[in-house]
Amino acid sequence: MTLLKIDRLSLTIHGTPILKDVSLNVDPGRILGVIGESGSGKSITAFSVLQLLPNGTECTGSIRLSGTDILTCSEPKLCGIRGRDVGMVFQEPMTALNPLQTIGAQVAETILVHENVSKAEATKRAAEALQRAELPQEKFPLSRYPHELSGGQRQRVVIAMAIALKPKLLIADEPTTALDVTTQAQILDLLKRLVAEDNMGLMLISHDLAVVADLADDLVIMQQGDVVESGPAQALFGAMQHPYSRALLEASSHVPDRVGEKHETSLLQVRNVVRDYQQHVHGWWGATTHFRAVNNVSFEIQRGESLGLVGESGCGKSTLTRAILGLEEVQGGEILFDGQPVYTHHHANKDVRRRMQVVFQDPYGSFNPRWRVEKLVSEPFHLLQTPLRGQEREDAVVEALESVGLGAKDRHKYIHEFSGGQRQRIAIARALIIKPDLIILDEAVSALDVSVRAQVLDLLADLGDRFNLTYLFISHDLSVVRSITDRVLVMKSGEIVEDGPTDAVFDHPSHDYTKQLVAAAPVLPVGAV
Amino acid sequence: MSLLFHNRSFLPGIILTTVFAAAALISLAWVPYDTTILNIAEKLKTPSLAHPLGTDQFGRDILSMIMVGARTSIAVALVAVGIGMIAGVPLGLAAAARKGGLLDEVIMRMNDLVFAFPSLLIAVMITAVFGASALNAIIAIGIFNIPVFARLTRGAALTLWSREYILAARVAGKGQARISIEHILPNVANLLIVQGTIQFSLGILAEAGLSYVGLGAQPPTASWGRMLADSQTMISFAPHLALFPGLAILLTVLGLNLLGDGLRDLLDPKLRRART
Amino acid sequence: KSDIVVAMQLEPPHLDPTSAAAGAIDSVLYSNVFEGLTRFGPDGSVNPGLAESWSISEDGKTYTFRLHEGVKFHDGSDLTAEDVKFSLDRARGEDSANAQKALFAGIESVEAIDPTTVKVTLKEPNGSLLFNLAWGDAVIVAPESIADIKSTPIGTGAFKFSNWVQGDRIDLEKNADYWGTPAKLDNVTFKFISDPTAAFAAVMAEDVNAFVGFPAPENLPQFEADPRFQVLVGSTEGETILSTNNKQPPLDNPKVRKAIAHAIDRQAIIDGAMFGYGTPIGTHFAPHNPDYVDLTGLSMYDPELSKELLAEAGFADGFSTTLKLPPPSYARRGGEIIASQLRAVGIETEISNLEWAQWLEQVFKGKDFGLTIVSHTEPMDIGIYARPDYYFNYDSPAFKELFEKLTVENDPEKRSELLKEAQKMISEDYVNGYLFQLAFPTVANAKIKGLWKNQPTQATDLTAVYWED
Amino acid sequence: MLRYFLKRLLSLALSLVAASVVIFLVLEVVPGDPAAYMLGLNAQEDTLNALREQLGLNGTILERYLSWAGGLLTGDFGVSYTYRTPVAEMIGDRLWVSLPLALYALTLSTLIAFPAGIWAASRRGSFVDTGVMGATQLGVAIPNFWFAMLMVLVFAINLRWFSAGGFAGWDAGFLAGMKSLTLPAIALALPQASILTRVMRSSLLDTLSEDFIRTARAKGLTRAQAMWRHALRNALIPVLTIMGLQFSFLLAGAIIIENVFYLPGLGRLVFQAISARDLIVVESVVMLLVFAVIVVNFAVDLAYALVDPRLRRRR
Ligand SMILES: Nc1ncnc2c1ncn2[C@@H]1O[C@H](COP(=O)(O)OP(=O)(O)OP(=O)(O)O)[C@@H](O)[C@H]1O
Ligand SMILES: Nc1ncnc2c1ncn2[C@@H]1O[C@H](COP(=O)(O)OP(=O)(O)OP(=O)(O)O)[C@@H](O)[C@H]1O
Ligand SMILES: [Mg+2]
Ligand SMILES: [Mg+2]
Repeated sequence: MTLLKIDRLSLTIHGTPILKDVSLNVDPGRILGVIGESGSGKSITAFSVLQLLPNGTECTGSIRLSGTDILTCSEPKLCGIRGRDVGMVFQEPMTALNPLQTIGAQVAETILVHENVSKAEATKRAAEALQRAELPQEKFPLSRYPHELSGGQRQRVVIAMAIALKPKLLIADEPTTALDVTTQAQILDLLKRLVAEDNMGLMLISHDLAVVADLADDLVIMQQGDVVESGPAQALFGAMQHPYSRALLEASSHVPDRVGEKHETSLLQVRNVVRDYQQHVHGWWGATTHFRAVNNVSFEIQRGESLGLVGESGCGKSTLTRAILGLEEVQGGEILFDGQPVYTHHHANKDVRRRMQVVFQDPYGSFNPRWRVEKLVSEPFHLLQTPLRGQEREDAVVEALESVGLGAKDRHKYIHEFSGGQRQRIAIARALIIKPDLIILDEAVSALDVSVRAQVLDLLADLGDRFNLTYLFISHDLSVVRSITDRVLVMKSGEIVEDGPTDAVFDHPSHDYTKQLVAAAPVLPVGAV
Repeated sequence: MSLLFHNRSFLPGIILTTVFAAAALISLAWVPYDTTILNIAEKLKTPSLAHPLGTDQFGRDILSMIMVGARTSIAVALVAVGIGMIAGVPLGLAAAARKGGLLDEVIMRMNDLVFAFPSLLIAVMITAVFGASALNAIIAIGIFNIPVFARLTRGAALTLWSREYILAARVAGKGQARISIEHILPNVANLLIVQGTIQFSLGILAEAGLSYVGLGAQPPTASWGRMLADSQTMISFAPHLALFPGLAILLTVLGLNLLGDGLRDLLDPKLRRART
Repeated sequence: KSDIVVAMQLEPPHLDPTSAAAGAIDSVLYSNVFEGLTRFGPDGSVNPGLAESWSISEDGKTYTFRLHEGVKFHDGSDLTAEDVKFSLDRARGEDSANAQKALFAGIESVEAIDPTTVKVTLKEPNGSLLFNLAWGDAVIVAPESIADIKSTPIGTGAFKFSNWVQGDRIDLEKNADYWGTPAKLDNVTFKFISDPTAAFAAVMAEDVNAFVGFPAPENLPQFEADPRFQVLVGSTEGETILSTNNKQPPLDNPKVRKAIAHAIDRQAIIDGAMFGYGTPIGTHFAPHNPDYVDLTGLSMYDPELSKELLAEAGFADGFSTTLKLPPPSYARRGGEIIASQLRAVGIETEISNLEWAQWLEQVFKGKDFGLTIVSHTEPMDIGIYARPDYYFNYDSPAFKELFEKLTVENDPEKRSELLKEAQKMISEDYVNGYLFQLAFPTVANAKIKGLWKNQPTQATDLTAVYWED
Repeated sequence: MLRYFLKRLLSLALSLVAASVVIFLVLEVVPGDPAAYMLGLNAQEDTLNALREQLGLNGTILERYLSWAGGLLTGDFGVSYTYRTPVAEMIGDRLWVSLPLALYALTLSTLIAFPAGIWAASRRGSFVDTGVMGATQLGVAIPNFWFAMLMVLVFAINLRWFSAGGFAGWDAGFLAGMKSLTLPAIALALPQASILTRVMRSSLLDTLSEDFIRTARAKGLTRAQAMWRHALRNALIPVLTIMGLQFSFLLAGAIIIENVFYLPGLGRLVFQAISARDLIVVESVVMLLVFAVIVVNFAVDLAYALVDPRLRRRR
């Protein structure tokens, strides 16, 4: 019998239609992958199973859990179902736990809410659940607080909480999006194991095709509140029908065309760079501690080359970027751009600074919301000794916008009038406007949906060829790095552990860490489309 | 625009504020009766057509007194908020730009110190030194506005400093001062406006409190607090004397607070995005 | 009922009447706890106190006082002539902190003849010695009590000090061993309520049985109309005047001062500031005094005349000056009214409200003022006009001469003549604007009898007070 | 933790020294002579001098500062100029009125604000919420001395439920004492309660929209359970800050209220002392209040650590 059966579910929030005739099934012991771009209604579908919906929501259709109609259940009955019959794991492990309670108490609470057992008994079972979620008591006692755990560990606590009562159905809403690839792989393995052990049904939501492809038995592909395609995973990957699904798949494995002619002259030299952070623990007269974020890093970038930099979160990638840009002074080593130091006399060297630009990760946070595009894009002119004025300036802005595929009239708009992908184009236009030699892209596509990401990558490849740009491309996503770089550096805890041509490094990793990374990276099944 | 009128706080807030601001402005040019002329024979009249709010113990027209009092209150509170902003905002910006540095520490400790002083007492001491006057009331209220704005600005600026667009500006070679002015200030402006209206309303209350204890504007300048102080012994037989200035304070402060709340909602991009 | 709660506005800073000017000390302790050789009666007359009788030598320089027998201090020790000598010598001594040291200036020596006889020798004859000795600053204290007198006053009165909760109240209890007529009440509580609104509320809510010196005259009609209460409106020694800086131009011009005097509508001030309570005066003298001359006619309200006078003095367009006001409501309210009246004749005044300390510093000591309003509550204080360094800067040789004559004159007839002449002189010189004699309102429960109505000195003499059944 | 504690203590001490210098200097320039004030209109110059000598007013600024500050350290606050009693004793007496009053008001405002804030937050957007928020708007806008006046008019003069003011004293019994503090405490508590209600509500609303509340609900907790077990403690942190600020405000802000109700508290003491130029009393009371503010804020910081385990370790 089907465990969860959603039939023609339609949903509106304050009258706005969000879901349209969504139907899907989850069977015990099987994993249903739900895929779709941001805003396609994946989370809302998940929440509607638990009926934890925003105010003003109206549902029609039916949701049946082991035959019970969820939509007609009373609130107390729903409370009985939540946590006991259906467990849920959320995307953001950093905020999903109450910071003021121990993990033990939070896991035990699931048990206490549903079963009339003593506290001691509940605690004992909480310890077991954590054990199953691979948080052994010896290392992670129940008395830990969430802030004493890493993101992956917190996600395990959330999982332990969700499986403590061995629910029939587990819903995981993008459980690994916020995590590193290696951690992601571990968590996904854990989920798979638990499903198999308890014969649970798992609804796994993700925007990443590759993640789901590895794991799911069945697939549902959603677009703007609609299920556009569904069926067993194997079959589906082989023969996608709906154009949207095909586009999604294509974009996920997109490799931009690049000519990539590289000169044999060195543009940027980084030699033995050390960056220490001094941390004032408690205000100005508090104790200071030192933290070495970048440790003795050396490498070179050739003119016209596209160099990748990969590594886990916190390994020092952004710190290195800031050092190269001359925004912060380094504590050791030197950085030369075209033979000149980027940092002299405690100040950035403006002569070389104007030959480098950067594109940041967050398309929403990297623009002043109160400025018009024109002013935003022309900000780097500040670096020039004689900034362009008047018509010349306007022409330059228009040219930059047009080169990233936007129109001249877009320059009068504000940033909130653009989508994420368009914003990232504007960021690139801003980087291009003073015609730099080197552009640093710090996770420049990580926040974008796959299809948009593919477009931006194409654009970057195209611009690189047209203007003979040199890229330093930073990302944690190996497949992206692989598709756009010639050479790659692998960074771990502030040090470069491996470098070499991209394909060589990824196909035949030599350092243990690189091997781990490559193994953990989810891949689409070969032969898909 | 229609947003403005659908906001539950903004509309009553702006109406009340406008009424009192208008009363203050009109009083510059015209009042029903000259409040510096006493007419003992007409004293303690209850509201009538000639005197819509009645007359006080010296036979002055209470409506006129309230209009002039509005001017006093608004002027004192406005200038005090101005002082707080002019001194506090740059301090806050500077502290945020040098977070963790000596400057930041000094500014913040000084702020803490000012906060630690009981404000009314300091006002009393200031007026004991320089004598009671509207100017000294302004100074006394203004001083306590400085740390409010400094803290607020610093807090808001700190979150902005970690934004990527600030990084982008730094990549464009801009210095801390320039970034503070070009990027930080406009983005904390909303917050400052909202806090400004709140401080404004607190300023009106503070002015009323100070002139109630006799430390605000001196006679013959009318002030609401002094009207209350003067009339409180008569509250049992001439309640209108205390009622109207009390209501004037209440409504003005209420109006400003509502306006502040309304502005907060309207200016908050998060909420605005949610609505559109 | 033998307990009473009496409220007053000011709390004594401490409890030694002989080392501070604070009238509040006398208001609580005078006659109740402390007594002098002579004492004031409710009508201002000087009566025997601890001195049963006295004789004056022919030349008027030697006074011999005979003390009552069997007078005991509250600590049980006997009152002797030595105590009297100690008290008077302490008050006039080199390092004395007595606020009215001038009262004792004329004393040459004090001798204890025997335990109950004291001889006081003067440098010059002084017609007002007996009057001076009745002041609260001249009460008799015991040498052994001096150390703690500021917190534990030990006197000879009909009540004993029992407790002081600072900021709130002082309790007295009946002195069972009193030498004279014993008090009718067993316990007395003085409560201190400075705020006029609070005062009204306290009386209205019957938290207090009596309020002496009720601070809000506007509330008196309500009390009068309420059968629960009686209102006694008495007179004080407080001449309320518009003090004028006689040296500051243009106020140094008598015509200008006369113009000011005619610009002022006394009745409007009494009505507006005091709600009708107060007696108009035209000179610096208490109207209830038999020697008082009504000179209000010299400064009738006549704004036209005032304007003319100003024009004559060369100020046809008026001028501006300062008006510095101390805290009492007669001054603050009166100030506003006077400012408005002066404005009507073209004189602009810049009002500043001062605390007492500031007033003393700026006006009284610094003489930095044009006009001010203050009530001079000391009894028989016309002598201040003979002091050229006094804050209103009146320097008149004629008046000084007159006053010297008065000081040495012992004959009542002649004294009376001289006093009348003195009153006329200052009134005709328009030294100050003479406004009104401060009224002294007491609100009390209708059943309380024996309260003083007038305030010949600052005192709340409760020795004869009782509850009527 | 200990190291942190000591550092905080040091900075606290520095603040206090700075405060004492500021207070002393401000009062140094206050015009007006305490001796002149005490001796009144007929005082003579030699009498004044004798008194000034007795009061120790004739030393240099530095001498006087050091003797005052030194005294404070040893708990000797000096002797009041006017009252001639040890300042420490006077403050001690007054504290027995001011402190209970502040605590009473704080308790009242907490008792009002917590339920009201929680109620409004849990019925967000409803009639209840609108009503509570409207009431708090009024509560914030009412000048508290005016409100006190109205209360006296109604409850003391007309209804005669309470006395119009004054303090019965703790000797008269706990209840009598509390009764005389009731109206003043209400007058003080009203604006505070309004502010606290608003803070409580918005803080709760913020916390209720946090992810971990959703987690709790997914576990099967009801809305109310999630609120009580998870939201409330988290929402408490900003509320604590405000309460810390309020307490010091209550101690000092009672000046006007103490006057309206003629309570023998610290506020009225310092008010009288300023006008009597009893500077040593003013200095000591202000210093005490500043000390109280700094210490209360310090305590609030420590309270955070109790509520929030994240702070416990970071320190
Ligand atoms: N509380 C809410 N009120 C109104 N609309 C909402 C609310 N939450 C979500 N929506 C809308 O519902 C739609 C679907 O949202 P949902 O969160 O399910 O998307 P998603 O597929 O999970 O996207 P993502 O990958 O970004 O998490 C979106 O258009 C979103 O704007
Ligand atoms: N201003 C700073 N002060 C102290 N430590 C810092 C600072 N900025 C970064 N760090 C620390 O330096 C390390 C490297 O940070 P960095 O931002 O370079 O990492 P990253 O590789 O870019 O990570 P991510 O992929 O999450 O962006 C981290 O441990 C971080 O906590
Ligand atoms: Mg989602
Ligand atoms: Mg980074």
